[in-house]
Amino acid sequence: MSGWLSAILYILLAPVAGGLIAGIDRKLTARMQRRIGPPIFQPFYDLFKLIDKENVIVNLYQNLYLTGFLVFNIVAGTLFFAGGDLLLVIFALALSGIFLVLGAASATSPYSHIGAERELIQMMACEPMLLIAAMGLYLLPHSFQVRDILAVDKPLFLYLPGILFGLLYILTIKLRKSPFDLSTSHHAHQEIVKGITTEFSGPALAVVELAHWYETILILGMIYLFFAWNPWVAVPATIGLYLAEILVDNTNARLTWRWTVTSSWLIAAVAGAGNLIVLFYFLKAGF
Amino acid sequence: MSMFKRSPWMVHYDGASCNGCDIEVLACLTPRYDVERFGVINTGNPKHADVLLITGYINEQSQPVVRQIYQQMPDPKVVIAIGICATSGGIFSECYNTKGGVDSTIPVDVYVPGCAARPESIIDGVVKGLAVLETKRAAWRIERKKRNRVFRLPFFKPKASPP
Amino acid sequence: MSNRTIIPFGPQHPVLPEPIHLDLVVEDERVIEAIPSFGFIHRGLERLVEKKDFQEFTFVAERVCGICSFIHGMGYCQAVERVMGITLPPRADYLRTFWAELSRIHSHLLWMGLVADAFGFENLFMNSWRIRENILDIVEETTGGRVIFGAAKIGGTRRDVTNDKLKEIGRTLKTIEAELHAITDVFEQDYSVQQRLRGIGILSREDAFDLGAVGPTLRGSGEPMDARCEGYAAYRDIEVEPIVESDCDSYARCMVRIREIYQSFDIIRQVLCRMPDGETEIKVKGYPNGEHFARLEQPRGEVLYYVKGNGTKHLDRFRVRTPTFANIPPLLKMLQGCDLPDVPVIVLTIDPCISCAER
Amino acid sequence: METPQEIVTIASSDLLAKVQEQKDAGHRLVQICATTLEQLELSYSFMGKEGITHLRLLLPRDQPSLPSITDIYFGAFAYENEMHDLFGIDIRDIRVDYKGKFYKISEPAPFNAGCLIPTRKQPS
Repeated sequence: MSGWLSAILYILLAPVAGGLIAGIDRKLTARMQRRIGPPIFQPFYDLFKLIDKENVIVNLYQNLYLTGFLVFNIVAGTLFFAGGDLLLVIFALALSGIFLVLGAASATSPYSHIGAERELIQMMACEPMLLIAAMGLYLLPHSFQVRDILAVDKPLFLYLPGILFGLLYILTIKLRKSPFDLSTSHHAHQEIVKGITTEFSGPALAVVELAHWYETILILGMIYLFFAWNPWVAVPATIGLYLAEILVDNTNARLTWRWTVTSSWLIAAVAGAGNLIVLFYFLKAGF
Repeated sequence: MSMFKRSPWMVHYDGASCNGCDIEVLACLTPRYDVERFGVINTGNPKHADVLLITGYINEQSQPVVRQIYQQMPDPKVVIAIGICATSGGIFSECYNTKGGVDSTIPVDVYVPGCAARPESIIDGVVKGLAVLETKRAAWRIERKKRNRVFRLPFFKPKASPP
Repeated sequence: MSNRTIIPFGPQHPVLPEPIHLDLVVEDERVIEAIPSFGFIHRGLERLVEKKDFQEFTFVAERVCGICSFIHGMGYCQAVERVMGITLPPRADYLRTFWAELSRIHSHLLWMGLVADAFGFENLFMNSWRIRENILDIVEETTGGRVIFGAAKIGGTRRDVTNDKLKEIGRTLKTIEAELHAITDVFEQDYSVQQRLRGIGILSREDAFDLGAVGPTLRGSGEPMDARCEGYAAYRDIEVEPIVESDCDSYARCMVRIREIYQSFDIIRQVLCRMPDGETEIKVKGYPNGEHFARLEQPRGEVLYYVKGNGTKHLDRFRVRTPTFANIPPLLKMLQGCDLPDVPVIVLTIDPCISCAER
Repeated sequence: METPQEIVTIASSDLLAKVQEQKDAGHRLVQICATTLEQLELSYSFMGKEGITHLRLLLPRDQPSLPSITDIYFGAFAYENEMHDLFGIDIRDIRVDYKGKFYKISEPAPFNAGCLIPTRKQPS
């Protein structure tokens, strides 16, 4: 019962929390660049303005795909916060990504196409690590159910340090932060303009933003799982790791997609799979 | 209340200027002036922008480009001409390749004087432009209501893309 | 797998504030061919010599480009002065050198910001421009303008700076230089920056020389050529060693510019030490009659001014061969076979100033 | 030290041979410039270690024509396209020929056809 309650709370509150996080993110980034920065509520202003604007769409399917992107993001998050199957969550997340790619690819702009290609490459870079993370989380409770993982009375991050590291690495990709803001970036000073979102305008862009906020909360929830045995540790740890992401964003140049794929697979293979194998034998030995 | 005042996204195009105003437009983004305080983002993508900043005058080659950028921007939108060249051609008005200021090609809402325009005056111009944006939004909403009486989610309302 | 697309790069593009259009023929993400088109900001200001007299034209010459505006004005004046046989008072020469080096620092800082922006390092962009503002403060204090200085005139300079002010500027520059180290260290050492610059946009020494590259593009390929060695203005008293890097890639060109900033600080220090007292301008009589090619070093490279006078107040011809124009053929060479994400980086390493190139 | 400069007048028919000489001497192309007088006056500037040489040649203002030097100096294509667009000089066989699209200008050959210079009073 409490699972459904938290799922409903997620659907209602995730946009608020996600927007606030985005606002704090922008403010902190500005302060790191020695600027004053926008107000914390700036993302909401942007969102409401975008909804208010004229909706210039390039073809009819675009809206369908974008709705799919938003809906499957919410589905993934709802499943997660309802304590559902972690594998299903990851697949729903991947599906939502595919919808975004389809939306961008349905436009005619070459920037949008390249953005879509790069988004696919990024997903390809992320997926192995996400699956390894799911397997790692399975090992202790012997269940993919999020509620069972939450119930584990052990500090998971001590058992899964490699996997946590790998997850944080791909988190940078998922949050579209430097050095991996390949397909689109917060500020459009890159060679493919706004990349995947180049052709979306007005309300359509607002939907993309909203979906990103849902996604952010879901990803933060995943990190929370690693510290879930003690909420007093988990909340500060999650916030701390997010701040670390902002710091990384501000101290790195954008790298190329080759580098992204190679490095994230290497980390998935070494840190993720290595951790998995060690833990497996460790548990088999009866600790 | 609308949020246009709080979140004007801009796109910048260099018509045919000497670069002086362009780098001052960029300087507005940087820590000393920091227009992001007012929610301004330099999107670089006309489809996301509300405010079009144009520096320099218009010549044969840049005319279609400016026109296209203007058409790509979704309503409501504001055009701000930065610097004296964008206003009238300035020192280059006697050159053979001049079409005149930006208003020879697209309607301009705010003119920012100066050669080169200082970042302070550019920010001032953008703020003036926001008031115009607000009136344009009101007019545009009335027109939109007339166009579709039936209530539909704005998100599902298709509209042909400009050529 | 070949998936050829043509990507229109520009004229309105967030990476380059200026309009240049490149049709990039791309296979996956590799650039097969890059076809540039120009003329978006062609103003034809060289023909304004018909309408403005040769003294007024200094203002037009300054507006060839807003980034290296002072050196344009100075170069035009220098060419006319040579035609008319005018020798400047030494203080004017020193003041011109002072401003020229300030504009070199500000231009290089601007470039550092833009290139950081091109490879997605927003923080570096912001901080480079933050320091650039301090340089612009000095410029504004001494000339009254921020980007268009308006300080050069035929026969000297429009303004004088008091010696007290110059001393104070010397102190300010010291603090700016100290602050600058934090930023240039990032360029020199940061791993992700190196990833994006090293081995990108290779231009061999032979190619650079043959295709007529100038400035840091040429010196980054190991060719020591610096027009300041000509000894115009105060450079006749100040030794300038051309800064050369031999790696031939974007990183080398970046390093050339960074080392040039420090060299400029050094030159300014010497200028301030040796600043002679006296007049800053002399009266100009008569009209230019004759022709001269003046050669100067801009932040972007060597620039040539050609002035032909006919003894009236209007010149027959004014021509400026700007460094960006000379760097276009090498740019095409570098763009062939690069990756799409590297295109903005490579375009920026020649420090393109399109309004210079098209005039 | 200031680089010495000299102006060498040549006939327009020897252009390619003279340019080839410069290339063989290891000089680099610095610039090409045209000036409208009663005739078009072209300067090809080359720079070597010993100094700058300007090859000077004259062309008629009416239908001027020249061979391209891009086979010798590839980098000349930008200057030659520029001269074609601004001065209306028909330059044959440029390697990268923009065919008059280098600058899109509202009037053709503004530096030649519309130029005021020859009508201006010449000094006595």
